[in-house]
Amino acid sequence: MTTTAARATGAAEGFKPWTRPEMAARLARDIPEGWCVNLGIGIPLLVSNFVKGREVIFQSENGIIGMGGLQKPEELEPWLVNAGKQNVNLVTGASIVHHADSFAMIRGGHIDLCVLGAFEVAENGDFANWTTSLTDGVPAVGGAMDLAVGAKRLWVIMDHTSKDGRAKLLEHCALPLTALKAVSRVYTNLAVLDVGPQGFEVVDMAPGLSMEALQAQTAAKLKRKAAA
Amino acid sequence: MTTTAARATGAAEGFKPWTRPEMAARLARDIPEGWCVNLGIGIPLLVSNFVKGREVIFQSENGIIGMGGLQKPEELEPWLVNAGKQNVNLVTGASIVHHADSFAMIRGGHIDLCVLGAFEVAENGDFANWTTSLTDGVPAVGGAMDLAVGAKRLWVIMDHTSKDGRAKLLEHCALPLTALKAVSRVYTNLAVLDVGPQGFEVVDMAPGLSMEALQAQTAAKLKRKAAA
Amino acid sequence: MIDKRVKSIAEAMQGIKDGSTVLFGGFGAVGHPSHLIDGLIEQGAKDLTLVGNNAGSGRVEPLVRLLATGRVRKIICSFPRSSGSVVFDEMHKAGKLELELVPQGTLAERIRAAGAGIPAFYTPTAYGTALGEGKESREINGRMYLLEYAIRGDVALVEAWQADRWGNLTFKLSGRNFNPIMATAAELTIVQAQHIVELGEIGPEATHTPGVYVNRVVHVPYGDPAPALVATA
Amino acid sequence: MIDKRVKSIAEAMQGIKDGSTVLFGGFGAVGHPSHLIDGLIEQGAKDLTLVGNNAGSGRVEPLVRLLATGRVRKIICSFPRSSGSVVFDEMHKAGKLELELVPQGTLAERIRAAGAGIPAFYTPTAYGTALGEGKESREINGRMYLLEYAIRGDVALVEAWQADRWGNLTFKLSGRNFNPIMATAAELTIVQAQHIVELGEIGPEATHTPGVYVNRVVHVPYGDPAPALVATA
Repeated sequence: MTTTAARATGAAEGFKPWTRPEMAARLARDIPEGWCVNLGIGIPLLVSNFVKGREVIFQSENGIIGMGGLQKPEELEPWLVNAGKQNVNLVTGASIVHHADSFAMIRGGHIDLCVLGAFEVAENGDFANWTTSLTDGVPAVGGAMDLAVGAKRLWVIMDHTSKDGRAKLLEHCALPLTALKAVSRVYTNLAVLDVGPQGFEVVDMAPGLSMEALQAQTAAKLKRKAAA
Repeated sequence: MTTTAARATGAAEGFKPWTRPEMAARLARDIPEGWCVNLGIGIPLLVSNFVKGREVIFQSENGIIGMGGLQKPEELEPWLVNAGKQNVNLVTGASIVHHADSFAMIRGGHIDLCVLGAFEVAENGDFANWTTSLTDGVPAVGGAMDLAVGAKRLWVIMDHTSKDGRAKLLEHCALPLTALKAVSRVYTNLAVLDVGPQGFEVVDMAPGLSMEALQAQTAAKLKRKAAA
Repeated sequence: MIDKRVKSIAEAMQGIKDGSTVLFGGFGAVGHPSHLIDGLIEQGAKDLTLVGNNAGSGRVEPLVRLLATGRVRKIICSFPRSSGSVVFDEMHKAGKLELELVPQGTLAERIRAAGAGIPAFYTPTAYGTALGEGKESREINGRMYLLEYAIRGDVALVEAWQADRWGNLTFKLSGRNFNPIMATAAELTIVQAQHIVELGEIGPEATHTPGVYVNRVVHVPYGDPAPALVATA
Repeated sequence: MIDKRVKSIAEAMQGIKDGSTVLFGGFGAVGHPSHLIDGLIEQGAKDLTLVGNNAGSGRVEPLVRLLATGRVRKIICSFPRSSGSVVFDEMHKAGKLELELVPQGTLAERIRAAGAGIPAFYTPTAYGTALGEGKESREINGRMYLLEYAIRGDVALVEAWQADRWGNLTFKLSGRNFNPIMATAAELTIVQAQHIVELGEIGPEATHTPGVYVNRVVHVPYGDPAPALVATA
């Protein structure tokens, strides 16, 4: 990673990166009514705040189909938790299944979309989000690998670069992979990118950002998405 | 089969074979309280009439755990059928599952006993009960093969010989097999036999029947079961 | 608003292509989506592969009439032959209908596997029998198993007791049988439901099939299956 | 009369042998049979292999105290590490606790397979990753899969909402999670139930786990799991 990362260092200037809620809202815009969506822990969970007015069904891998928002203190139901073990509500029409049935739904391609965070995404759709090291400390994997290969499509939402300014969009992942050729779209604080047959295709950019500036933050070759 | 069958022809004389209800009652005597039992179509179904006073749970492979008797006309519930598609009742405590869950229960070894009819049983526990010919007409198999390998134990209940007097207890089956080394006990109109490591062991005989007469109806070597 | 309800059986059956594999629920008459089968006859798709437990009885019921159209190339089932399976018997004997005979539990598990993203699994059922011939086998922990592959459908035809606009379903008693697994294993799952209920009426812990598995729901309040006090198969 | 109810946790835990593989339900605290885990500490079996989703948090909860006894040789789970998994981290780092890390869906399916008499199956999950290394792989219809084996328990520890004397169970909301599959996959399934109800009270279509899977039921009306408004893992 060190060889390619050099190209991506240097602070972004002269534009306004999207905030996390803006990233989540931008992603939510692309979810049509009726999809069944699994949101990973962290930034992905914010997406559920931005689909108001459309019926989107949120699945949680611990067996909830039709998850609502976080519980308010006055509506506490401790027997309902999401995959992040936060107390959540059910929406009208929700149902509950056991873990094997829940992952049968996931692995069997019945989830229209899974949204996950990531450490790295490669231009062929490989991605890494479960551990930064196999030797240092104890990794945990949860359901990420199952979701990544099982959902009909996988979108990643993450900052465009790491906290120390290294590129997270790469030619090849350096970290232990979560799944191969799984990611079809990436939403960052700088851009929206499709993973096309020839690599990353820029669909959208934060206001004021140039392709050149975006390329400088990215360790894989970018091209503009052809108009549909 | 013709070579061994010759030994078994000739009508049984000088004793009283068990009737079908007697066979079923004899088998039922050996079912302890609390077992979960799957009964095949035909003679096996009679067994359920002879466990009164004991709680035995009857499973039907179409997804019923806790099947009761046949419905009387005045209690008709057309949405309840057994594996033979007869309308049956549920007992208190019954539950319903779908077909994959039902056969998961069967294949996973959760049924204590399966009772099936058979055309032939071999002295090593092989048996044949699903078709008399693979070429003549269309065979049907249903759940017999799954039950035979899945249940904790398989007992066969059948007449000792065929209608035309040929032996059904054999050294080797001639008909297409349902399962290998699956039968542990056989209840016939003449005897009760364990399938032991060295072949058939006679546990019980119809009143007045001699070992010699029983052997004459059987195309495999019999020995007496050693007292426990 | 998600609304999977359609107004007619004809609308429910739209788009089924020639050459489709069609899964259908039911164990005999109970839970069998006979009105949708009728709709499939009307719809006209041909060169079909059917997957279900039975091959029908008599000459009147929709499944038998579908076979009689000659538009079914193959049937995959566990119990094609019953006392009344005359049409199946005739057509199969005449070489007009291919049969893949599958033990009932293996059939159920192969369908469940397709719905669960499991392409193949090992099972002890049928090892050493004529139905295991030609299949890959393997010893695992000292026991022999066959490798069996998932059966995926293009279309699943399902009969439910209750359905809501999301396609959440319940099944009545032994009408459940193959229906929930068929619903999971096809690209297009079509449901005939006895009762259409409001969203939320079924309840999160009473739902047998989450609506995620369902594409279209049509209201067919046909009542009860024929009673069958006498064993047929 | 079938009566699987036992009077105490100590009675429920009788006969668990050293070297046992112990499956436990729960997703975090919800549906986790913590009183039975406590009972396992009391009971004293050692050289255990534990199978569940998590490895516990903090230093007080029974699962963590069980690890701390040193009587657990190995844990098979998907999410051992959370913000509070200090005891697991320490013991694993010190080489005192072996870990088999399994993706959550593969873990669930391997347990379900054990209960269903499926010794092994193919799954796309983890193919090409570090967790797939050393595993047998196979191409089926153009996609690569890993062969995964069933995980069978000697003992399953389950938390239920309702139980009757046959061992029929219901689970409350997301307390269901791993509990139904754990119940199917062990020689000895022990249940702690919040409510003991009369036979028939649950109803044939409301039963989540048929009593056939259950060996012992003990009444533990402990109330609600701790609320967790803040994400922990």
